[in-house]
Amino acid sequence: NKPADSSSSSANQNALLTIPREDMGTFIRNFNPFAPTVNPMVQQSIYESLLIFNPAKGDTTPWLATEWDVAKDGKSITFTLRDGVKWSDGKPLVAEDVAYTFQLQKKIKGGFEYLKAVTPEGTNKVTFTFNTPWSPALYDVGQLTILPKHIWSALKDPEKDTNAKPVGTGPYTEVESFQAQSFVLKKNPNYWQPEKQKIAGIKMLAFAGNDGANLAAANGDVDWAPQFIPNIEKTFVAKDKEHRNYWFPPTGAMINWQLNTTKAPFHDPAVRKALSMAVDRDQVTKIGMSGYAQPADCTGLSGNYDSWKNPAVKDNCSWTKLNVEEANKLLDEAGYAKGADGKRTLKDGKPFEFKISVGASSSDWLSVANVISQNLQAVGVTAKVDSPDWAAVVAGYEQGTFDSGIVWSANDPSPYKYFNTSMGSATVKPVGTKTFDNYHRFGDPKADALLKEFVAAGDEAKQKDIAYKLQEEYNDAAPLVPLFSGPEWGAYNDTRFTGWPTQDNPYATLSVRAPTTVLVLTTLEPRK
Amino acid sequence: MTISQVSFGSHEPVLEVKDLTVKYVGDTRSTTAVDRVSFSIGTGEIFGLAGESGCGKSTIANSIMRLLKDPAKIAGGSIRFGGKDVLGMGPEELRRFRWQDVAMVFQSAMNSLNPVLTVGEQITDIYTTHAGYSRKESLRRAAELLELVRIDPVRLKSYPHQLSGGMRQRAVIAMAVALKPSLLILDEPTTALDVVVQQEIMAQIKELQHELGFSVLFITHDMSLMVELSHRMAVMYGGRIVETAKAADIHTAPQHPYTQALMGAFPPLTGPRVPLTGLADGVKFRNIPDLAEASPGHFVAPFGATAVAAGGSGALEAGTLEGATR
Amino acid sequence: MTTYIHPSPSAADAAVERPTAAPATGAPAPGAASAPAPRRPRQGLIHGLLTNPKAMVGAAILLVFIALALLAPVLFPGDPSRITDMASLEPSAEHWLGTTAKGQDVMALTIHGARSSLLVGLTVGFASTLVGILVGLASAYFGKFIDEALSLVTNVFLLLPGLPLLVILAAFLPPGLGTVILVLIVTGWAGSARVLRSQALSIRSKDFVAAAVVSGERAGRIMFREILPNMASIVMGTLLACVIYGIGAQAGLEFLGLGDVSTVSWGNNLFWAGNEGALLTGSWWVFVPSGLCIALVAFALALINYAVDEVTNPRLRKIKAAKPAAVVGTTARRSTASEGNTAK
Amino acid sequence: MSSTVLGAAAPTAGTGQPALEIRGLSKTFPIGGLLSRKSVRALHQVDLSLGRGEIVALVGESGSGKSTLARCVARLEKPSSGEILLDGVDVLKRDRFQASRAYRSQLQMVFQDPFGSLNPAHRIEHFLRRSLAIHGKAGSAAATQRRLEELMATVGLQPDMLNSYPHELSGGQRQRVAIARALAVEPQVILADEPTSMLDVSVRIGILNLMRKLRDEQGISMLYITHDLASARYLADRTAVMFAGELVEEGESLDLLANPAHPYTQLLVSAVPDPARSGSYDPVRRAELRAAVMSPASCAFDGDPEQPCSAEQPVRHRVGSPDNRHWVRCHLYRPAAGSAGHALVESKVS
Amino acid sequence: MRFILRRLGFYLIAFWVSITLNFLLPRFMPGDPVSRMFARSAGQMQPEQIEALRKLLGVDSRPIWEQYADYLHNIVTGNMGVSITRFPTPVTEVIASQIGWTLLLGGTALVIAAVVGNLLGILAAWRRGGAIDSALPPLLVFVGSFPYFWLAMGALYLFGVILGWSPLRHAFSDGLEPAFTWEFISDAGAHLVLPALTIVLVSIGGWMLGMRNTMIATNAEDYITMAEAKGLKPGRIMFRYAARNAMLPSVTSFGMSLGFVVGGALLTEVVFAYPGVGYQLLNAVQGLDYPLMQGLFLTITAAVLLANFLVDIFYVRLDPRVRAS
Ligand SMILES: Nc1ncnc2c1ncn2[C@@H]1O[C@H](COP(=O)(O)OP(=O)(O)OP(=O)(O)O)[C@@H](O)[C@H]1O
Ligand SMILES: Nc1ncnc2c1ncn2[C@@H]1O[C@H](COP(=O)(O)OP(=O)(O)OP(=O)(O)O)[C@@H](O)[C@H]1O
Ligand SMILES: [Mg+2]
Ligand SMILES: [Mg+2]
Ligand code: NI
Repeated sequence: NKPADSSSSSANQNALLTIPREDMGTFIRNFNPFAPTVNPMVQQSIYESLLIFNPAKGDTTPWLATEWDVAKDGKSITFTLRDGVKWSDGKPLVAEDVAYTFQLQKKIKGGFEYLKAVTPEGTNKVTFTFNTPWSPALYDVGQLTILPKHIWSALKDPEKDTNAKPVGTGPYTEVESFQAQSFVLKKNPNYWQPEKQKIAGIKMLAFAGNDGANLAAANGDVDWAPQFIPNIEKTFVAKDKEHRNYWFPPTGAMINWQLNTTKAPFHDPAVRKALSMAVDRDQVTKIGMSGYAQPADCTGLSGNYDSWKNPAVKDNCSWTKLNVEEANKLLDEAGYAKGADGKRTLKDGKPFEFKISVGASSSDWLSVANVISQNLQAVGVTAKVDSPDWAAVVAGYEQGTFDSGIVWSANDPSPYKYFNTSMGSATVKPVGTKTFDNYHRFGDPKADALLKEFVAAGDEAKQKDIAYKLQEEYNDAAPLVPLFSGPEWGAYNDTRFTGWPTQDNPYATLSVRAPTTVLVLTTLEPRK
Repeated sequence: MTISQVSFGSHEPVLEVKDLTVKYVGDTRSTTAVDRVSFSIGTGEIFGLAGESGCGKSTIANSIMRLLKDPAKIAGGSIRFGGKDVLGMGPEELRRFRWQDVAMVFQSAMNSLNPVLTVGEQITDIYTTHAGYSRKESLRRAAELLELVRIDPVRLKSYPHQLSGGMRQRAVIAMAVALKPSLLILDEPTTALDVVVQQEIMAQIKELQHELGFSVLFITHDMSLMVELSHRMAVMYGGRIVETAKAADIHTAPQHPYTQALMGAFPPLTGPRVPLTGLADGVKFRNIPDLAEASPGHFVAPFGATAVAAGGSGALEAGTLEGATR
Repeated sequence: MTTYIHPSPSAADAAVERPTAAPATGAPAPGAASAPAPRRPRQGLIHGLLTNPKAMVGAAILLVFIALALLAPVLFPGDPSRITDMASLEPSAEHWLGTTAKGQDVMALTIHGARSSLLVGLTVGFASTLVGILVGLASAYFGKFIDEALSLVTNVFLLLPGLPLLVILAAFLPPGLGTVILVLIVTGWAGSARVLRSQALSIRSKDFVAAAVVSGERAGRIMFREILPNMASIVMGTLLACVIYGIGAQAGLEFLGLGDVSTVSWGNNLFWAGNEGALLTGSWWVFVPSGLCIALVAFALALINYAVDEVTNPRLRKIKAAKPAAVVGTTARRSTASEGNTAK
Repeated sequence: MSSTVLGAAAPTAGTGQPALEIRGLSKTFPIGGLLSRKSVRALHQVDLSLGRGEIVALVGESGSGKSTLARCVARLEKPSSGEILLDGVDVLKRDRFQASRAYRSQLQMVFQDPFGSLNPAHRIEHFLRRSLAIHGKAGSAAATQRRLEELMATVGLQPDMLNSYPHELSGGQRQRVAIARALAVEPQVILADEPTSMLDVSVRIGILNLMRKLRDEQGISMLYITHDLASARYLADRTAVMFAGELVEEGESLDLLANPAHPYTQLLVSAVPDPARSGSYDPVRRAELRAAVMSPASCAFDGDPEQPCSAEQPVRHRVGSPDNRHWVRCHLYRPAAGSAGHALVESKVS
Repeated sequence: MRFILRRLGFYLIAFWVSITLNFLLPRFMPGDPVSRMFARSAGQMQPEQIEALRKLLGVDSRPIWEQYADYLHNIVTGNMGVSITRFPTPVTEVIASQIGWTLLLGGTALVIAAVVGNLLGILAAWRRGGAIDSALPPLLVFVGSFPYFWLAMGALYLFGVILGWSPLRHAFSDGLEPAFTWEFISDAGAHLVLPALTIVLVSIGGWMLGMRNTMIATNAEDYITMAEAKGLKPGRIMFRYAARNAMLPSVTSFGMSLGFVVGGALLTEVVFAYPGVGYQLLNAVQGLDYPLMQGLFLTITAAVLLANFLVDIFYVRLDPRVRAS
């Protein structure tokens, strides 16, 4: 059932949208959204959220909620639910469902500390009240997928249920022919926008790694390829230029090189900046990310936040551009002199040497680390790439015992979390105490004040203003060395289905794990 | 050289070996294990073949049954059995010739039973292959055979390791006479056994021979045993026969120094203790000439007058005894 | 007496197969005891190998690789994994084996890779053989309780599923060649210990050991001067098998990304080749050399091993196909065999 | 042929304290697993003494325990019970099993298989040199070299053979090397376990003659283990017959083989092929006898279940004249009427 | 019988040692499954959820001996807990869903390699210097020298991608439901060919050479000469006398291998996207999924021991000599 074989439109009408899942060698029949490893499509095509933020365009689409009101004091939001939305078992979606979902979520998975109460008002209105004004809340609560109370409240241990026959509001909810290596999701018979269920169903294929999935993509066996494909022009597109395409918008999280600021010499911003200047980000993205990623600038914000970026900062970046001369100068000035062999020494006389830790399984980041290590030779600094298992790497991060490492960062619709976890003192823990976000352990009182203002700011314009200031602070302090915006991989083959998001029509990204995925699923249609 | 051999039983020899030469062809050098050996065995005769270890006795036996394996090559001579040319037989003919015409009890008969098959299976194999009997009939006959060598037929179900060495040996002897062959080759059938068992086995063989009337080629290096058992015998040395005669003649009047040494290696059980010398350590004979008749029916390879001296190295005349001490 | 190219115990991944040799879990194997008394073992073995074409071909291949490994810094000075802009070039006069997607010279990677692969292989080989010798000799010489205990440990290690153990160990130890070597020794010694023990046991029961005891020799001397020299061929075989195991298992681990990704070795070259989609992009020159090198080295070692078997066990020596009965009566075996085959 | 009659025994034989004395030696081998209680009784209450300069032959069928006895005495095997006295000292009590070099410098062993008892990895020189070195017999380099050559001469080998490897030697030569190795230690006692059974008939007699020479010239005592009665008679002063782990008869070799008293000895003697004597061998009789003797219902020394003697300890009966020191331990033995000998209780087995 | 009891005792001890190791090993690994999961999600997971997840997954912080006692208890009762990476699926279910394919792939490959390899070995030894004996061993040794995954990838690329003869992935075509129909069985068979073939290619040389060498040794045994002297048909000598004895060591290795089949063919599974236990284990290790890791390890150990035990029993049938001891 290769797509290429079935070009006739009638065949396409019945064709299943075939998507590989590259990091699950096998599927287990478990559609519980609380599972640590959630089956694909559970939160994309089975359950839906109140609204959908599309980072590619920066717009927000009302989904299960048609509108929402943020209170003036910023301490509550009221959502109005869409009329006529039904669960796939025919029962209507009610405000109780939303309230129950959050109750369950807090109980099982925690989070949402700022949330005081979720109060249903009638059947179609639900109000979220907060302890303090909390502006990032809109997307936080708005993008959580909603579960049916009538099903989940009947379970004794909801977190331990495999939810084998999920009931959701999404477009494709009916699990069929479930096998360890593939399963099919068929149309939700009670979908609230039946006119958009244009494809017959979704088929997921399991792969134990990128290689297999890439082979399937190259061979034209799948319609959508959301995994990393090396040299995509040659391995994927070239085989069928007419139908194959890819688009990697830089809307992923910022990938940072984090330096442990509790250790000398990384406590010195000049050193951090100098090291950053020594890194050739073009080479990093080209080698490490096959040229698919966009080099970072000194706002530290990824492509996800283009609209939030402070032009004054962005256009005058110095320390995120390659400048070996300046880097050398900065280091010399900071007192890390080069020896006769061209190698620098620390103030205590030890050689300027440290490790870059990356989990062994992340080969792309390993390449990044290798390029950085190679770049640093030019400024007389020795960086050794250390690549044990991720578990060991993360343990070092959490305890604060690492030297430096390549890490992801928060990626919310609002930049609050990024700045909070990169500069907020509240997230800093002493070395030896576990932390899960501010690994580099950097706190900045100025940033703290700004962050406080940010959460209290009710309207977006004000938030932007504060975000500008945060970027200035970031530019000064260089808490992290931002490398590049994580790209949202995505490639497709439109032999059988058309209507894919593209750079010209960025209604969603090509990710299959993002909230926007459902937008794609409801836009695609069989080729006629 | 032609030797008008006197056969014991009838005038027609069952087996005639003429100028048999066998070589072991090695990577670097070849050894001639059997060198122009001739002898014949008459019907019902027990013919003994004696000689030190490695002189080629087993090689002769294996040649007769065409059992030689690489790197052995029959380099010359002929073997005739009842008039048939054994060396010229085709595979199928050879297969039928084996065991039906000539059977053999191997030197290490105790190890010549397949350890994973029962004794019964190994005996019935013979009947089903050669006589085409049914399994049941074969089993019945196998039981008879065992009784013949005084083993309880329940032992048919035993595996070889469950039998004592002597019993295994007897089982092999039973197998050897299963098809009533006209010639039985016994290659040192008792060396690994203790004297008592040895005697038992030999008694058994004598009895069977008496009953079934086959000829026997009896190989051993135990001269006393050989003299006791065989009618006529040959003594081998280094691949050659050095003396052949009636057993009694060799016992009473061994002529070749090697034969004398062999006879002298066995202290008697009776009489006074007399110092014996045996063959001096390291003494070797080389270039042994063909046999010559010393007295009627008694053939000896000529040897020089210096034969007994065991010390002089040096030139090797034909028939001299070389006494290299190394 | 046994070949050391073993059936894959897991029937799965030959790459991480253990050097399990002679099976014999306590059960007597025919021919196991039939190793002929070696003729002056050491000299004979060396001489035999020198005249054995298989051994010579194997040794030649191996020596070429060792020479290349030693000369790597001279032939390709500098960091072989240096990233350049000349990405994915086909083989050319400048880059004999082309370049990787990161612009690294494949030839340099391959030749530098020999260093770590051979180092790991040889270290693992020697170390596990050494452990095997110590355990095997102690087991065989002291017998009784010591033997029971050591055999138990050996058998437990043999029964532990090798690959899972490798994966787990490799994952939790800090990365580096040292870890890879250690892990491979931990999982690899038991096979050699068992083979060496059974051989030592058969030599232990020889009269010359008893004779040494009677003449008053001490235990250590008996083990190392009397028993060990007579195990030369089996030690050699075990060693070669362990080296093959080491090289193959290292490659397997590294291919899974469980090795030390920052070293240049054949396994890592293949790991990166896979990551960069060398096959998908048709960059065969990235994928082929390291795999071929592993195969060639393993093949060379297997050839030598094969030759060791032949030298110590003349029966295994190749025999020329018999010419049809030029001499009267070639071997009976051959004639019967051919008949058996035509009949079928 | 010469008709010299050999002396019955060496002059020193039987005088004074025995060189080696074995008292009540027993050995059982456990068989089966760790939990098994099964065992094989290989030796049971063996008493044997070896005078200075005396050769005692130990004969018996295969599996009767001859080698086990030798191995126990050589301390390759730990006896289950009993005493081994060398020069009157109980060596088992004196020090740890296998530990004593002093004991080994007094007692050496020659093994059955000369092909197996010389390590193929070493030169001949190594064996002799080690023996000298271990027991402190090595002097200066020149002295050692002289001693090595002397040893080679003693066993009738050329000194240039010292540089050979065992596989370059014939069986007889190897056995000579094995003997030289034992001699290097200058022991009082040599245990020889079937030293000729693996050798070619033609060289056997040479080894026997060598052993005799060593006794005569160096006064070494020897335990000669064999199943070849004729060679025992040829070589040994005394002969002891072993059956199923026990000694059943002992006496001056000539006398014992001329007048075997124990039925088993008679059986053995009858089984030896001797062209000069027509065999009177009866396999049926032997089988019966063996079954009877082995039967647990009957006394250990009694082939006749009708004549139980379990109440009585087995006794030694003297046979013939006292000079012959010939005794038998079996109730089946009945002295012929009118014969001089009477059944005397010589010793009781404790 | 006593032989078997003795072996049984050994297996019990070996089993205990392995399960104890199996208990200890994961606990020496740094990090815990939750932070591991967090790292793998690379920003997708909220840090606030970590503690809750810890609680949910029951990451254990009791004293180690208590955990050990619990662990032993669970093993006895067959309760292997709930997988962490596949939460809330019980470990037994995860394993059960994979083991069939693992056994199919490994078992098929093993049986083919062993049977064909041994047969070739028998023939080669029987006709020394013949075509099979001269050509095959070096060839098979050479093929067997290739890293397994390399050969698998090459084969997949050549036969799957370029020639299109073979399916590229999975144990059967996506649309099918496992059933006892010809359609399904032939489809599963087609998917099995390439993965199994590569395993066979790599391992067959070992079987063949092992068998060949034992067989050559066996051929020199006296009982073979005796069988020839008896004038038996060559086929009978070859199989009933020679091969029957030469087979014994192979049987032992076969038992070992049979047990290890359960461990899965990790590299094959990864290359061919074949479902199976091997990949599951790698995943468990990388996700620090102790329960799954232990469950798999336990299954493998038990299977290895069981297979060995069965072979021991079978061996007793094959080799009457063992019965005596
Ligand atoms: N396979 C072989 N390869 C090379 N030489 C061999 C082989 N088999 C036997 N020989 C040699 O052939 C000669 C004769 O051997 P054969 O076995 O016939 O002697 P034998 O008289 O039977 O000795 P024994 O009394 O020990 O059985 C010996 O010198 C031996 O070394
Ligand atoms: N290590 C052992 N374990 C168990 N039983 C043994 C052991 N060694 C010897 N035996 C048994 O002890 C008995 C005596 O054996 P021994 O070797 O002493 O006999 P032997 O008289 O030397 O025989 P042969 O003449 O065959 O050499 C035999 O029944 C034998 O099976
Ligand atoms: Mg012979
Ligand atoms: Mg003995
Ligand atoms: Ni009595």
